[in-house]
Amino acid sequence: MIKKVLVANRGEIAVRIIRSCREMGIRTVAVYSDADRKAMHVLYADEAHHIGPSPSSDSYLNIENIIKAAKASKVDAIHPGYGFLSENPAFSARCKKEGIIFIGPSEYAISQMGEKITARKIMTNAGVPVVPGTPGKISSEEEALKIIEDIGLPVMIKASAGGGGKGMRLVKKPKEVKSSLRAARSEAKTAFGDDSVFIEKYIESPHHIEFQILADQHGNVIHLFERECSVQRRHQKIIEETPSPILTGEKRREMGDHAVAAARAVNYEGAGTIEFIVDKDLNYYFLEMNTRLQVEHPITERVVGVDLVKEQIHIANGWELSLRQDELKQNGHAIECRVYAEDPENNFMPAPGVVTHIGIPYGVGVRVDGYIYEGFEIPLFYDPLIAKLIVWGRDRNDSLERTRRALKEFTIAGVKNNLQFLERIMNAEEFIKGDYTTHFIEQNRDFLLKEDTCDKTCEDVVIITAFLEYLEKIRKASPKEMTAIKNNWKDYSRVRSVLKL
Amino acid sequence: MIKKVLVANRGEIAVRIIRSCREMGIRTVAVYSDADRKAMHVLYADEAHHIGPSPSSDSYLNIENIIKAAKASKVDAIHPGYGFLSENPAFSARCKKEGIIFIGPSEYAISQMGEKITARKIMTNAGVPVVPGTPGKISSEEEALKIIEDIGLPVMIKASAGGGGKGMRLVKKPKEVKSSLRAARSEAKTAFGDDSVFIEKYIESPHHIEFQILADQHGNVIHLFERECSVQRRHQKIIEETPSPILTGEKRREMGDHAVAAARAVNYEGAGTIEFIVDKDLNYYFLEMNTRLQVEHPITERVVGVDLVKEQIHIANGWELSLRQDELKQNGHAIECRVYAEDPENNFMPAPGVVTHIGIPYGVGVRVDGYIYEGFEIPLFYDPLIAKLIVWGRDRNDSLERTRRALKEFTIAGVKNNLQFLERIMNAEEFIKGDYTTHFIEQNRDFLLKEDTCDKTCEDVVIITAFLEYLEKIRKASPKEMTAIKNNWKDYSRVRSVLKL
Amino acid sequence: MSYEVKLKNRVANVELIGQEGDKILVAVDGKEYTLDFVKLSKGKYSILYRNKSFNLELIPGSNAKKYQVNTFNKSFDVEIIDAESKYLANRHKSTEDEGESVITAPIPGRVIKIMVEKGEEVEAGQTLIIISAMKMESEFKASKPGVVIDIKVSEDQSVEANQELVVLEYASEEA
Amino acid sequence: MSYEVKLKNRVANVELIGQEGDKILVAVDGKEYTLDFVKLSKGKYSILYRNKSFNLELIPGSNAKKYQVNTFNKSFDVEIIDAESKYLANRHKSTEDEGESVITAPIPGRVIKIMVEKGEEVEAGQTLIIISAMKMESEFKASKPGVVIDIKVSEDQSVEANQELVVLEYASEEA
Repeated sequence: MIKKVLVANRGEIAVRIIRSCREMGIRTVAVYSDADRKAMHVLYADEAHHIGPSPSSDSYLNIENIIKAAKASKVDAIHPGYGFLSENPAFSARCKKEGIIFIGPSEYAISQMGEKITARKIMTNAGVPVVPGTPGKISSEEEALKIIEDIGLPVMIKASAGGGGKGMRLVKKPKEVKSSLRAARSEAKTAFGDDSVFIEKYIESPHHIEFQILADQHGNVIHLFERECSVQRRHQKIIEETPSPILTGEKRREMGDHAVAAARAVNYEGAGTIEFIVDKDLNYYFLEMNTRLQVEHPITERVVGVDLVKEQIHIANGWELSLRQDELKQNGHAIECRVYAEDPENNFMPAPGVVTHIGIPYGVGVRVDGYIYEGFEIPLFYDPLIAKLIVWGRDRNDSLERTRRALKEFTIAGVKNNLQFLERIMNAEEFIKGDYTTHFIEQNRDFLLKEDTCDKTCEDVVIITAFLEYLEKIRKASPKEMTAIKNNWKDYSRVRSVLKL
Repeated sequence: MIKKVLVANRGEIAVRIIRSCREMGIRTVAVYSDADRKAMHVLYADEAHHIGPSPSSDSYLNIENIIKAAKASKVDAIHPGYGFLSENPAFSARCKKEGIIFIGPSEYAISQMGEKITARKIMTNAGVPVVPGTPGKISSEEEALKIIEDIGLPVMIKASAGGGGKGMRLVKKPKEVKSSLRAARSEAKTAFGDDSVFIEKYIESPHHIEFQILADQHGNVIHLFERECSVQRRHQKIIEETPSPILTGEKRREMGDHAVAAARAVNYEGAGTIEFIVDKDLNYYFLEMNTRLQVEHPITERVVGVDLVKEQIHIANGWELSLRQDELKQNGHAIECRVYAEDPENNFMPAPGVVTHIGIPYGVGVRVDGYIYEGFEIPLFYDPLIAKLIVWGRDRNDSLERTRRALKEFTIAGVKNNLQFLERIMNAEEFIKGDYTTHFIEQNRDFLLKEDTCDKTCEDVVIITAFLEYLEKIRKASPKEMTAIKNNWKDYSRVRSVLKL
Repeated sequence: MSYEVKLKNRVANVELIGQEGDKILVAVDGKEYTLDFVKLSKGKYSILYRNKSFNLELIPGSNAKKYQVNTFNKSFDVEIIDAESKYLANRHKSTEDEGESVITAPIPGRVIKIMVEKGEEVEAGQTLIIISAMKMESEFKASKPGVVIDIKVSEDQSVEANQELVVLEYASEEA
Repeated sequence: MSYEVKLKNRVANVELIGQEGDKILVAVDGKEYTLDFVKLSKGKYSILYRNKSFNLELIPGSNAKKYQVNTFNKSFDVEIIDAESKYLANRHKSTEDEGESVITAPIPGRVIKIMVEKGEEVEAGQTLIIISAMKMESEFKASKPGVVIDIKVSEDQSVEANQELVVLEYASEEA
C-alpha cells in the first residue's frame, strides 16, 4: 500500500494532491525549483526536495532530478499532477523501472494517446467517431501547405506532441497560413522539443465537451459524466461547468459509452479524460484523450460526490473501483472559474508579481483551490493559473447566482487578474442562456471588456479615501512629531511646502 | 417579492445570510452596535445602520432601534438569524404590525414552542413522545425543592424561557440542589429577565439528535433528516454530524414523521428544528423546538443539497416548497466543528482579543463560515463562536479523515481557540466509533486536553527560529545603522549591552 | 486643508471641512459628504455614507502621492496633486515624441523570434516580435503602418519588464 | 553569537556558527543543525531541515525578548535570556507568597454574584464568585479548603482582565 508520495508538480494542483494524501494518512514529498522555495506546496508538504533552477526544463521536467529526490525520500509512488511530466511516457516507464508506482497510466497508454495520429487510428478502430480531416504527422512546411490546400480552410494546426493550447493555431485566411504554421511549429519546438504538427478540418461553432473516466487494474472502467469546456481564450479553458447545458440524457449516455470504449481501447488505468468536439447538431467527435487529472476535475468531484485524487491512489494501490456506473448520478450543477494572473485588457498577457492582498470567498456551495498567499511573489516561469473557484448550486441558475456572488467576494491585489472578466462572463446573455461555443469570448469581447461604471458617489468616495490617507501620512510627519521622521530632511521640506499650500 | 432584507444579527450568521441574499439579488442592510463598527457583516452588507451601545440588550436585543433602522432603510423583510431576537414572539408580532415580513414563524408558533411547559402539552396532544418528568413552571425555591424530591435525582433544571444552555443545571447529588437551583435562576434572570425554571428527569447516556424541518404557508411540511449533536461542553454543542451514526433507517423515518407532526401542531412556517433526546435503546423524546435557523444548519445543506436561507426567503415570499419529501436523500456524510475563541484548558473560558493571523482550510469537501479577519478585535460582548468548519465526505470515515486534515490546516493566532481540542475529538476512539453520548467531553477530558508532544527536533527548530528572529532584530538595530533607531536611546543601550554578552 | 486629486481624467478639488472622531465632513468639487470613516488595518478602510457600506483598499503607488485604490470590483489609480506634481507633469509633456512608438516588454520574458528587420516597412497588424513568458508566447504587432527604425534586442535574449524591444516610426499621424 | 533561549522549563544554549544566504548552521545545546531558513513575510518562516518542512509563525511578546511561536498545531512561549532577564527573574521569585492565593478575572467581564463573605471558611470546590463575559457565566471555585481574607470587587461591577477578585488563605500547605 502506498504510504509516501512524491508530488512531481507545483502550484494549486500540488497542494490539492497533498491534501488528499494527508487525509489518507499518506506522507508527502514536494519538489521545488529555485523560484519556488517559498511556494505553498513546499510549505504544505511533509518534506521538500530541491530539484534545480527555475526554468521548468531544468526542474519540473527534469526526470533525473525528480527520480533522485524520490529515491532520497524513499517514496512508494509519484503523482505527476497535470502538465509537466504527467503525459510523458518515458517518465511513467522510468518510474516503473525504478520500482516506484506512477500514479497514472502505463507508458503504452500515454504514448498511444499522446500521439494524435495514433490515437485517431485507435479510436477509429474502437468505433469512436473522430474529427473529419486528413490524418498524418507533418514535419515539412511544404507538405503542410499542400495538405491545408487539400482540406480547405478553415483548418486547425496543432502540435503533434501538444496539449493545453500550446503550439495550436486556427487558420481562416490564405494569407495567414504561412505565419501561423511557423508560429505553431516554433511554439511546439519550445514546449515539446518536436515541431511536427497535425492538421484538421476546423469545426464551426463547436462545443468542447469532455468525459471523466476512471479505470482500475482489473478491467473496470466507468465514466463520471461530462464537463462543458467551451469558454476558452487563446485556446485555453477558463470556465467549465457540469452538466453541460446542451446535452440530452440520451446523448450523454451515448458519449459516456464511447468514452469508456476509448479508455478500454488502450487498456487504460487511472483517471483520464476523453475530449469531444460537438457541433450545433450535437454530432460529436473524439478530439484527444488527456491521460491525467484535468485542471477542471473538481466540478465532477462536486456533482458526482467523489475525490478523484483518492480514486487515483486507490487504483494505483491495485484496488478495485468502489464506484459502480449505475449508482452514479449528477447532483445539482457546478461551475469552475479559473483565476489567472493575467491582463484581459491586454490580450490576456500573463502578469507575475507580488500578491499584496487576497480575499477568498466562502460559504455554502463554494470551494477554492489555490496556492497563493499574501506576500507571495508569483514566479514568471510557470503557468499563470493562481486559483480555481468551484461553485455548486441546486441547478444551473442557482450555481450561476452563487458564482456571481463568490466572484464579487473574491479580491486579489498586487497582480493583475481576470476576476472582473470572469464576473462579466457570468453576466453575459449568451452564457446565461447556456448555448455558447468556443467562439464565445471572441464574439463577446466588447461586452466582456467593457469597463464597469463607478457612479459619481463611488468615485468621490475613492477620491476622499486617497485624500484622507494622504492627510494622515502628512499629519504623522508633521513638525510636532518630527522625532518620528527618522532624520529625513528631504521628507520634512516637502511636508512643509505642502502644508503651506 | 422580498427585494431588501435587514439582518437583525451579527457574526458569522449575519454574513452567511447576506451571502444568500446577494445570490438572490436581494439588497441587504446590516445593523451594528458600537463594538461592531468594524465587524464583517457591516463591511459585507450593502448598507449598515447603527443601533446602539455594545451590550446586546441595548442594540441587537433593542426592538425599537431595529425597527427604526428597518424603516429608515425601507426593507421589505427582517431576517433574525439565531440567538438575539430570533425566538422573541414580540419581535415577530411587531414586524407584522409594522408591515415588515419577519423571516421566521408567527408570534403564535414561537410563543407556544418557546414556553417549554406549553410545548410539552402540545407535543403530548400531537402524539409526540416527551421526556418523562413533572411538567409545570416553577417560580419559588420551595416548590422546586419539593418537585425535585418527588422526581428523584438526577434531574435537569432548565430556565423556562431559556435556550442555548443558559440557565441550565444538572443536579446529581442532594447537596448540590440548592446552589444549582440558585445559579440557574440567577442566570435565567440575567439572560431572559425571567427566573422561573422547569425540572425534568435526567436521562443517563443520552444522545442529542435533532431534525430539520421546513414548512411553507400552504400547509406543506417536510423534514430534511437529522443532525447528531451529542458532543457538547457546558451544555453547548461543539460538533455536529449527519447522518447520525446510531440511527437506523426505520427509526429515522419514525422520528422524521414525529418532527413533521410537531411542526404541524403549531401551524409552523419557515425553517425550524425539533430536538430529541435519545437513550441508548433508541427511545426518543421531544426536548424542544428551535423556531429559527440552527448554528449547525450547514451540515444539512451539504448532505441534502439545499440552501436553507434561500428556502426561508422563498417561504417568506409565500412560495410553495419546491422540495418534496420523497425526493430528498442524504448524500454522503457531513461534520461541523464550531471554532470558538475560548480556552479549553481553562474550562472553555471565552477569550476575546485581536486576531493576528488566520489560515483557513480549503479544497475538496471543505466549507468555512466565519466572520473574523486579520486585525479584527473579537468583542467581549457577544458569543465566542468565530467560525464553523463544515466538512463533507463520501461516508463517515471519509469526512472524519477530511475534518482532521482541515483542522490541521486551520490556524488562528492572537486569540486562544479550540482548534487543537477539536482535532483531538476527531482522534478520540469513542468519537471514531460513533457511539458517543452528551457525556463524551466530560468522560474523555484527559485525552482531549492532553498536550501534543513536540519532539526534540521540533522544539529545537522553534528555539532556533526565535533566536534567529531576535538576531535579525538586533542586527537591524546595530550601531552602523543607528539612524534607523528613531532616536531611542533606551533601545540603543540595551542593544549595546546585549552585543557585549 | 484642501488638495486636487486626480482620478482618470478628472481632477477634483477635495477639502476637509471638519472631523470628530470617525465622523468626517469633506467636500469634493463643492459637494459635501458626511462620512463615517474607519481604518480596519493598514491600507484598508470601511466607509459608511448615508448608510451605504463601502470597502476600500489603498496600495501605495510609485511615489508618496500616488495610490492604487481598490473597491469591491474596480481598481483606480489616484494621484494627489500639489505644486511639485504640476511642475513635473508639464515638463514631462514637452518631451513626448508623437510620431515614434517604442514597443516594450510588459513583463519579464525571453525573445523567441524577431519577425522584422531594421528599416523594414510594416503593415498594421503585422507581427514584429514574439516573446515568451509564463509558458505563453505573445506576438507583438504594429498598430498602424510604419517603418522599423530600431531593434533593441536579439533572439533568445532574456528581457526585463519595460525593456525596449522595437522602435517604430509611423508613416502618418492618423490615430 | 550565542544566547540562552527559554522554552517551557528548558533553557537551551543556541549558537550561530555560520550563514551563507538561506543556509544556516546553528547549534542547540551542542547539537548542530544545518537549516534552509527563509522568511515568507513578517513573522512567518519556512524552515527545511533534512528536507522536513516546518512552518513557524512568530508573534512578538510583551517585550523585545519574548515571542509566541506557533507551529502547525502548537503554540510556545519562548524567551531570549540575557543578563537583564536573569536579574529580573531572580527578583520576582523572592516576592512570591506561598500560602495565599488571589483569584483574578481572566478576561474583562461583570461580577454577577459574590457567593462568600470576608472571613468565611470555604471548602475545596466551593463557588466563590460568578463572573459573566461573552454571554457566559463562569463560577470561580476554591481549589483547596481555606479562608476568604479579602473581597476586592462588588456585585454588578465591571472588571478588567487580571483584576483581583477574591483573596484566599489556604488552611494548610498540602498541594
